[in-house]
Amino acid sequence: MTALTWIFDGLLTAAMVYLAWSLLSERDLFKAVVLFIAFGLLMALAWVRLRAPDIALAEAAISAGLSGVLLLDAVGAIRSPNPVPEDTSSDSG
Amino acid sequence: MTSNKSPTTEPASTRRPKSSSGAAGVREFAAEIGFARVAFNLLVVLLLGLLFWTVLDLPPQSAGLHAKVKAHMHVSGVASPITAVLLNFRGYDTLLEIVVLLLASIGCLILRDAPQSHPALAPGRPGKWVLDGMIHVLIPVMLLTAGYLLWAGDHAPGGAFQAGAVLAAAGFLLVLGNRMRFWRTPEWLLRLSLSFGMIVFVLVASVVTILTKNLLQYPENYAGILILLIEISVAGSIGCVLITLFAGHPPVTRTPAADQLWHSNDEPKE
Amino acid sequence: MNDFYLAVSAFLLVNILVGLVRILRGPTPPDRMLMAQMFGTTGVGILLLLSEAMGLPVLRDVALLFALLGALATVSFVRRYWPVEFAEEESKE
Amino acid sequence: MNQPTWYALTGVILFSMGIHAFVIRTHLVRRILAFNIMGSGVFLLLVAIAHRIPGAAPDPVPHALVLTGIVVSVSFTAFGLVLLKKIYAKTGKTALIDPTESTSDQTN
Repeated sequence: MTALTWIFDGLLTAAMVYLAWSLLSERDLFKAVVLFIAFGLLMALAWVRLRAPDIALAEAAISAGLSGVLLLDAVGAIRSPNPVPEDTSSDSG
Repeated sequence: MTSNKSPTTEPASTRRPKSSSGAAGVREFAAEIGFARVAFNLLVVLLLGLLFWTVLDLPPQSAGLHAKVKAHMHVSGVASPITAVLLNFRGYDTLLEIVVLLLASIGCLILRDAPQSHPALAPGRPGKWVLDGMIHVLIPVMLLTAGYLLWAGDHAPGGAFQAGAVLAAAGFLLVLGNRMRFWRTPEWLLRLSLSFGMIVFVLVASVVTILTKNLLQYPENYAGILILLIEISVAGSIGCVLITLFAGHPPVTRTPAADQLWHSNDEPKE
Repeated sequence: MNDFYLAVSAFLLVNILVGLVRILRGPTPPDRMLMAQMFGTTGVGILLLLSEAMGLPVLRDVALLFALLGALATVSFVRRYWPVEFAEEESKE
Repeated sequence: MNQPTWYALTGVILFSMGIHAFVIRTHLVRRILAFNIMGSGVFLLLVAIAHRIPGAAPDPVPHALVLTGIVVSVSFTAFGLVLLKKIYAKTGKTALIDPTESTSDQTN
């Protein structure tokens, strides 16, 4: 356990706690979601440091690929000012 | 924990002006719950202290189940201890997990109002060409990576979950690019693909239970091939479940202006 | 050599922390989204350095997943979040 | 104090922050985010205390449990967002209980 690993771990955990704190107290929903995507990346690094590459793989696929897409889609859906019922929105394709 | 800002401060980045009555209402509400909030903050700090103490008070060493897993690796049929735990030693966990995922997708499908109605198309105008290129390049690589992770799960980190997540990501990309007409999927195909993993898992479980008289105890010689069979079908089902959760419910909230804009010059190719 | 890799990855982590400023301040949503993208790219670098420093070759797979799926959140942003704003601006004119 | 303990304490802090926000916030997207942070804290704690065995390799059983937990939590995040979109489409609201909640996404 060298000083460098302590610096790395300290920086990583401090960044995780700070990111979680700011995303939970953030007023702008979009900002919170972007911070959550960044938090997922740091989580993957934390799994790597804990020597859990299986979980790091799952976390990488889920936080990079899935949860960002899902959350941005939902936030985009609920921010349009007037919702229209789905049966009126017919497509042309 | 206690330095949480009250909700009365206006956000700096707000675009739409809020009605004054709404802000006053928020202020009143905050005053009303002020005491409860302080008490709750104290409670959370207490919980934090308790958990800190618990973690620091843990014995520095504990035997764990590592030795047991290591001793039984030779009968598991795979070389990666985590895959062995997931699909052999604690196979029923994974079986129930598949059931839970299936329930989530069923919940999503129940919320469809009219399954026959046409899908609301996702907005297509911005970034059309770039997205087309991305789909052409990335989808084959993603499928290859999913296959690789499935194969690697036998002896290294990887496996059904990771492969399923990558498959789902490929599906998300297709949905975002209007290449996957989710609502055109025949109902029977949708149901089959969602439940395929569970069906295979339950079939294997029943057969080996009858043969060995033990729930999910694979015969030693066939364990590897059975686990591979389960992993492939479970990965596919996890991918389908996640795609259903993303695309099973059409984007319903769109402004008329946005509608007009999106349909003006971007008809998706069939 | 391991110390060197760790030092560089700690430096990249500091880079991520500096990039946080753009997420928190970034005047427009694309600024924030691009910063999340940069986090993913920096994360690939950190993972590759860590895979050498920690002697875990499997971390290259994690880096591969980040590189492969990192752009998905931005695609979702462009297709599902940004268009609403886009349309709002158009309808205001 | 060693490296896993350090991460375990981080997990505890994340869990506390998550449970705090989960109760305090009313906007459903914020609750889902808080729920995820809470889950991340729990997973971190579980994996970190799996390092206490003598020898090099960590205990694989908690790793497998956490892997299962992550997949379940992402699918329930997705399901929660589906419910949220449905609630918004039917009622125009983004919270369940707050009487002063407006449809704007800028509120608490």
